[in-house]
Amino acid sequence: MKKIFEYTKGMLPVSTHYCPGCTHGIAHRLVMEVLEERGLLGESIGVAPIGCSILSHNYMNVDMCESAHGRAPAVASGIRRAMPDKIVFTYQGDGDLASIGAGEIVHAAHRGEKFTTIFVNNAIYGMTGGQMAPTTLIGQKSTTGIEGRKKEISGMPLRVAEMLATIDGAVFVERVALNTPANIRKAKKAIDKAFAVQEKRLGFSFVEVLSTCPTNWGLNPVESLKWLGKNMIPYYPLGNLRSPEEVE
Amino acid sequence: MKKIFEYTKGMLPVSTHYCPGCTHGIAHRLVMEVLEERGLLGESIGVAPIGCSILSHNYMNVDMCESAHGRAPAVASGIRRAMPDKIVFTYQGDGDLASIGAGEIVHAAHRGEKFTTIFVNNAIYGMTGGQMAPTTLIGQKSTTGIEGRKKEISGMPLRVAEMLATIDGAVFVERVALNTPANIRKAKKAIDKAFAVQEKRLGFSFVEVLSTCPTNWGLNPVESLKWLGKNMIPYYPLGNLRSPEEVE
Amino acid sequence: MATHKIFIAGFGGQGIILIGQMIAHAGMLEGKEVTFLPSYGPEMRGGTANCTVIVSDAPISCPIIDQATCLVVMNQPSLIRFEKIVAPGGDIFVNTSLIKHKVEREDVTVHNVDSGEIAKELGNERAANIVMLGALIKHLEIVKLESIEKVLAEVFSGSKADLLQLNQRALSTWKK
Amino acid sequence: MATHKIFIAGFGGQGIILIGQMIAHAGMLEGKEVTFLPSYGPEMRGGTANCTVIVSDAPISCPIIDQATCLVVMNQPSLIRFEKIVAPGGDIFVNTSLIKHKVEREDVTVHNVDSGEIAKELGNERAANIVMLGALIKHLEIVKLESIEKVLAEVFSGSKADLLQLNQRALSTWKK
Amino acid sequence: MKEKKLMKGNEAFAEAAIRGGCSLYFGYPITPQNEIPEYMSRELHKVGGTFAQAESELAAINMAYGGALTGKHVFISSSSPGIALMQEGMSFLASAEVPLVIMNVSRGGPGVGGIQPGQGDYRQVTKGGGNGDYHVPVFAPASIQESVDIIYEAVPIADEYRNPVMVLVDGMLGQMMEPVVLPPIRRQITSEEIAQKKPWALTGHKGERTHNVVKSLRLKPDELEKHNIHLEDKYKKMKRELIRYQTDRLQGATVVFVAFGTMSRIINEAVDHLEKAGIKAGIIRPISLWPFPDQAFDEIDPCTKVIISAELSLGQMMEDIKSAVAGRFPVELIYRVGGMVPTPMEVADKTKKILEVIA
Amino acid sequence: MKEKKLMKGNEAFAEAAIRGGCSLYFGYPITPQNEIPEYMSRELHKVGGTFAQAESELAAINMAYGGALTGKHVFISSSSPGIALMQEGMSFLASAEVPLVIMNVSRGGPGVGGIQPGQGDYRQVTKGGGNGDYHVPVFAPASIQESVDIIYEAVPIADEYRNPVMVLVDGMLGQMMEPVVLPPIRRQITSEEIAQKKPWALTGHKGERTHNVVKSLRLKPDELEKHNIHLEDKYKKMKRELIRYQTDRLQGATVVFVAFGTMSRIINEAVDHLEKAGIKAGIIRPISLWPFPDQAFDEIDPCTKVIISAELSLGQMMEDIKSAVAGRFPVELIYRVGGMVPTPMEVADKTKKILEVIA
Amino acid sequence: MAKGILKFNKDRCKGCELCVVVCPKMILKIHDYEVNAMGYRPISVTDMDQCIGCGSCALMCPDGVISIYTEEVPAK
Amino acid sequence: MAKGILKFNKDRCKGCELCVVVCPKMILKIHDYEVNAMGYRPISVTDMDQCIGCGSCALMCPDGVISIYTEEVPAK
Ligand SMILES: Cc1ncc(C[n+]2csc(CCOP(=O)(O)OP(=O)(O)O)c2C)c(N)n1
Ligand SMILES: Cc1ncc(C[n+]2csc(CCOP(=O)(O)OP(=O)(O)O)c2C)c(N)n1
Ligand code: SF4
Ligand code: SF4
Ligand code: SF4
Ligand code: SF4
Ligand code: SF4
Ligand code: SF4
Ligand SMILES: [Mg+2]
Ligand SMILES: [Mg+2]
Repeated sequence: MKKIFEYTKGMLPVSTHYCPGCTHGIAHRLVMEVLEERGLLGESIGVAPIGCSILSHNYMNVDMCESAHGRAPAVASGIRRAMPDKIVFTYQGDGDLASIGAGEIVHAAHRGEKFTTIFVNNAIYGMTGGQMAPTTLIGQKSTTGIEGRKKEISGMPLRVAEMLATIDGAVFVERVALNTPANIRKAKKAIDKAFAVQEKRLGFSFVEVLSTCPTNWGLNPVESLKWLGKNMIPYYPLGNLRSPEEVE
Repeated sequence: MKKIFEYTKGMLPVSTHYCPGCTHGIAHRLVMEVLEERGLLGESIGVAPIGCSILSHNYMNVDMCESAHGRAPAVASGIRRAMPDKIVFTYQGDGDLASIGAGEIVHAAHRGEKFTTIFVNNAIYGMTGGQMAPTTLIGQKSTTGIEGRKKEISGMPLRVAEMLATIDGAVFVERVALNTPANIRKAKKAIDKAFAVQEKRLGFSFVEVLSTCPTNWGLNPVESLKWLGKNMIPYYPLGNLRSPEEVE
Repeated sequence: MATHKIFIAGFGGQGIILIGQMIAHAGMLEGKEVTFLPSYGPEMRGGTANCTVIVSDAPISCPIIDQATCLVVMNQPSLIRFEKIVAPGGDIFVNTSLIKHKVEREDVTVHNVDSGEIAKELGNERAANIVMLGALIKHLEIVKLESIEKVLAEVFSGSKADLLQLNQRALSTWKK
Repeated sequence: MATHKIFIAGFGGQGIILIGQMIAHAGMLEGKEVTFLPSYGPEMRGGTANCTVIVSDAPISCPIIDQATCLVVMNQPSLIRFEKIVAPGGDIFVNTSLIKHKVEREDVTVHNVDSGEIAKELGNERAANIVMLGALIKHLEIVKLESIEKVLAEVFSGSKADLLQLNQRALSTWKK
Repeated sequence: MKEKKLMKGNEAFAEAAIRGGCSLYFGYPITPQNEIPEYMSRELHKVGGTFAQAESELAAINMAYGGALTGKHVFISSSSPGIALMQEGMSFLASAEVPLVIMNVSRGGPGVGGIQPGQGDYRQVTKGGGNGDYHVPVFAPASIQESVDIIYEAVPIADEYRNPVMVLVDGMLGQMMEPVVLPPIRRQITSEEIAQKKPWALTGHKGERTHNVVKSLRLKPDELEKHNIHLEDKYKKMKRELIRYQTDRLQGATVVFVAFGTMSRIINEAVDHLEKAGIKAGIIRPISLWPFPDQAFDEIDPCTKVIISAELSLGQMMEDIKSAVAGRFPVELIYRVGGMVPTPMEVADKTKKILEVIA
Repeated sequence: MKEKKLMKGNEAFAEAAIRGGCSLYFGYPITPQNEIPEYMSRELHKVGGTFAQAESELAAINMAYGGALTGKHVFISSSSPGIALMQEGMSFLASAEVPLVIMNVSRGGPGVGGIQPGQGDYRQVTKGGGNGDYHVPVFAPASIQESVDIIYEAVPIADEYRNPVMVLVDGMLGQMMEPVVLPPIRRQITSEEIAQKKPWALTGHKGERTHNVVKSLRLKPDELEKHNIHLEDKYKKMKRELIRYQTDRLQGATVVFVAFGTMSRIINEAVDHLEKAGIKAGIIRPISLWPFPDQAFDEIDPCTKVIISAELSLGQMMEDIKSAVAGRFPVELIYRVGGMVPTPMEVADKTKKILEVIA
Repeated sequence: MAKGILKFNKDRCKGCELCVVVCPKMILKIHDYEVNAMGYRPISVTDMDQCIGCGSCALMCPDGVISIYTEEVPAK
Repeated sequence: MAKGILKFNKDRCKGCELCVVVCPKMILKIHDYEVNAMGYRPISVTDMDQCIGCGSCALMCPDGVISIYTEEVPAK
């Protein structure tokens, strides 16, 4: 019997605490598949954020630490400086990375820190129960904006990938989505390239992953995929924003 | 006798603590000239940063406060929300705004806070004695980089105006310099437009002002102007990056 | 000095929190001391919901309980997880529409309430919580039925007024 | 038990800090207790520089002084600002090349040292600080001249070795 | 009797701040206080106020500083690690003399810890984690009703002393529901009142006065010393005027418990258990944690054998108790931590053991 | 005798950390400690280490956390308001049990305050400003030599307890020069030693062991309680093992001064002045501020009339002294703040006045 | 066409139906009555023979429930 | 050409020479011997008649030392 698909050894054989249909699980798997395929599971150190994925260290079969809210890029910078020969990555949500941790991610990019950030943008604070994030779409409802986000009060949603792509040290920047098998395949390719960039120590690499939060969007998992495709992708266009020649 | 030039009433009649030839003094004057000409001195609330200009409240004839290092945009956001009918501005250095306060400035822009930021970029930590800033140029010497900034260790200098211009709420973004009378005239125009944007409550307005720090650059004031023109402007190109139609 | 310590558990969307609050509210209307404490935070993830209600004639020290006088379980995992919380001699109310598992404790009184089925018969499966509430009140007399009815009228008013009748029926359907 | 509390002031670039450190260094070489404390932070802005050196036979409690046994002023604003810091009976060394103002205190000994001019004659105006140091040492015998000479040789070594001779001369030029 | 309403703690706290006259709220999500920003986002604009979600706790306290230095009343809230991030800000506000009401709905620590109730923030809030000589008065209510009353009162207290004031509860009080009588709506401060009562506020000088400056830096040591002594005078005044506590059954008590907040409720019941077992127990309930009610300990009956600090922390309050007791009685500790809460029975049992050892 | 070198405090501190085996430094500019990052930027790479300038103090402590969780030795430094910004981080590191040596070259506060020496950070560093039950041992040396020795020793202490350790000096010690004998160079920890002595460190599991996790969150109360008690056991051990202090002339002393750091140097001289005036004075110099040397107070001669806390702060240490003294002696305060430093004579005069009142 | 053989790790399934909607053959279905250890109704396949081993279901599954094998070499 | 008349607030001058280098007429000069209250050698003008009132010096001065007036209407 030939294998077409098996769950990666990068994921530990336990159930996750994520809600049914939450695409955090897919993002986890893709990162671990890439590290497994590149033979890097034993060489990697991951940094978990504050957010639903704080417990990602229970699932990812690499050495990992938790980090204070938003500070994962600083922690990863410290690890990177201490361990020049390892693979280092952060896995962060949009509250963590785009809100409280905006300064840290900008400066990881600015210094061109040679690690990889997987930015799981689900347009909401998942863990704390659905408050408005910087990435929440106009009109999207949240527990701190029950009538939907309004531009006059909260501004337009922050496009993090576009912002970071203006920074020289962010040598690889791509936005992907987890709403269809085809997009998931592309997402994996982007994550793979991001780690290729890191293996070559070319600079900071960044993949923004559009993801769902059925629980706080108030939609079922299948509706959530559709909502992502219909509402998030138009505002957060998919595609590569920066890529060094070396990995093309 | 007709007046060609008189010192603005926006500046209080006292000597400043700035080093001889430091162009902070010019930036102060331009902001105050604009506010005086617009009749806004009595309607304005300014936020001083941590940096050499922490004492700007000793010189600017408007109500002012100090703010914790890097947090001026948060403070200004608070004032703005409390006082919708006033003119609010921050005056910040590059250590303050681009380093420790990167998160706050990004989010003032993100929320489209209706205040104005004057960003005095002198490519160095002035007050603390010449440490490397995020804006320090490659090769430029500093007390934490005596051999000059190196890309491999510290990344490329951060172009803040370009970064903020990707954010929707930053409706006016321009970079100017204080190295020649002509550029000073342009700088004043940009600052004037920034306040025009604020008076119309169009969004966040931002002027990056390339400025000198003779003391920590280790140059005399005149050499400093030349150094700015020769080294800073090529890396930090002058010009408008975003401007709403309403003020064109 | 009667003190009822009620623990209600099920999954999100079953109206667990609502009936807990209603009991507390009714208690307050009767001048009793009441506290209501929902589970909160990430422990809710995965769709479970539970809450603690205390109704007492004396000031209530702590809204967290280690033993309940009464447990209401609306789904099977909740029964398995919380069966042990009931004090000896206490009561367990089981939503038999969703729970096939048997209560293993022998030192408690078990009340089987087919609340899901009853609600379905009344025309709306989602009223199962109110059916269960009715059963609870009738058995244990924590608060008066009138108080609960008052609260019910308040809950189902305004945009939800059209649901009032159904729920009034749900409340009163269960017979001991 | 002799304790010298020396306060040196002038503007940045006059080598104020250097001569202060040299005295402390020489004191250390002689086995004395020494502390050196420069002014720091934004108060340096505007180009002033000053420092405190204490040389003592006993442990030194505090490197900050309220009264100096000796004041060295290299420019006019420093004289005006710090004249009052000298203890009665103390000494003031005045760089008369740059200071026209007269010392007003009458309870101190004033030493006029034309250090700028002397240095200029020696061929480098920037050696004025070392001329002043020489005068100071000769007058007050805080440390031995040999110790200072040792330190001088250390300071002007390597890339600065070509300046040693000049500074040696500067150190010894002043005659009481 | 005024109308009672069954309210969730966090929502009642927010409503109390609104009724107290606060028109500005800046907050960042953190469990177990999320219902406060959520409530504010729904309700504040209805009274002409403004809610803004900050990008972080650091930003929140600095936004609050900006709002409050215009003379308006500002309320903010967070939970333990979020409060840690506000320490620089608190020191700054104290030094700049800007009033503010801060609510800490605390959780288990240290670090990220957990989200269940805890009192491990005692030191963080009473001793301050910001730099320099400053204090923030801290009130620790034990019920939703008391919380509401204290928040309401904290608004004028902060104004009077021109200093931040903190209200500390644990997550349980934030999450539970209890009947509460809400205070009347206090009118929001007007520009005229600001001009009159807060001449220091930044409102634009309109060419009518010299410009106002709100500041923290004082480079000259003598100036900074003067300012420090001025602040210290205020703190001394607070020590005289802001101490709040309750005592109960101290007369003839063999054991006296000291407990605040949630823990004090458990102690109330534990005392009944002990009484049934023939042991007389009294209670001191500090309501102000700073200033700490030292004088309460003078009311203790000399016959008392032991004082027990009952905490959801590892003896943090015990230090203050020891200092107040000054060697007059032995001081022991009963605690649970990490979100664990003892039952009254458990406390009673532990107390008996302590008494056995002492006797 | 080893060779003495005249060194600026800050540079000596940095050199001591390097010689102590630290290979990583993360810092952000702040006066009066800038010479530390500046020195590190020049020197650390020469010993194979890395200096990185952080974007803020918040980032610095979190970078330090990242560096230290790989098992390497990390040193960081800042000054008062910068330390306030590190409070969340310190609580996090303590909870995650990651060792780190932190230097606070403190200045006058509160808020931005001033840049002259002050001891107003006493509470901030000894009581902690982070959330939850945790402690950070704090050592307060009084000379550059002692600072160097303590920093050198702090590296293995942090490792032993898997906890941050703080060294507190004021700006004066950082800025002044004094002769110092530098300790020998301690070899940096190797990967093999990390694997052996720090099995918890994140180094990549290489497929040879289960993955390591360094964490702070514990959602289950019983688990978090267990962890808290485990930490508390360490803190108790620290209290037994890390107390450091010096006493002098306590025998027959009428007055006993308690002072640390810069202030203790002034007191040394004040004691001489008093002796000349016929007043016998003794000194307790706490070196560890946490754990506070309570037992030193048992050495005080019963004939002593008064204990005086001499501080560059407004009585912050006095609280700990009172708790240690437990009512046995009256405790008074002599202070200067804001960067002002008293002369020995001034202290002697104030002491005489205090004695007049007491007698 | 390749024939896919699916294996389910049913105890991890949360019944989210993401696999169901992406299957081009519409052969996946949440189980009608089975309940797994976590209390969810797990995934099941209605007609394994129709599976073309395209992998979409496994790609889409957030919980690592699905493995896919084939016995044949795909006919091109 | 307009004729400019300069007034200096000399006590604020820090002798930085920024005005000196931007003057198209090269008529500004740091004073040879005067020292102001702050201890700096202040600005002076060598030949006021040559001043065209272009304003560059005042624009460039960081310290508000220079005011410029004219008595004539510029001849165009
Ligand atoms: C300092 C601090 N502030 C706030 C929190 C509360 N908190 C926990 S998770 C979270 C954000 C979660 O949102 P996001 O980063 O988008 O991750 P998601 O859960 O959506 O994956 C917040 C604000 C915290 N733990 N620490
Ligand atoms: C929290 C905190 N960190 C650090 C400092 C020290 N500090 C004072 S000014 C300054 C930066 C000055 O640089 P910049 O913002 O570029 O202003 P400039 O002086 O160059 O105008 C710093 C880091 C501080 N006061 N507070
Ligand atoms: S709350 Fe949202 S992001 Fe968090 S696990 Fe549930 S669905 Fe996923
Ligand atoms: S240090 Fe630099 S920025 Fe600061 S006043 Fe002097 S020249 Fe200007
Ligand atoms: S492999 Fe393709 S065809 Fe087979 S079950 Fe999965 S999605 Fe359907
Ligand atoms: S197999 Fe996976 S995708 Fe399909 S329902 Fe189960 S958990 Fe969801
Ligand atoms: S106005 Fe123009 S011409 Fe006259 S002095 Fe100034 S720069 Fe020179
Ligand atoms: S630019 Fe101003 S401060 Fe500088 S020399 Fe000219 S007048 Fe003086
Ligand atoms: Mg999110
Ligand atoms: Mg700068």
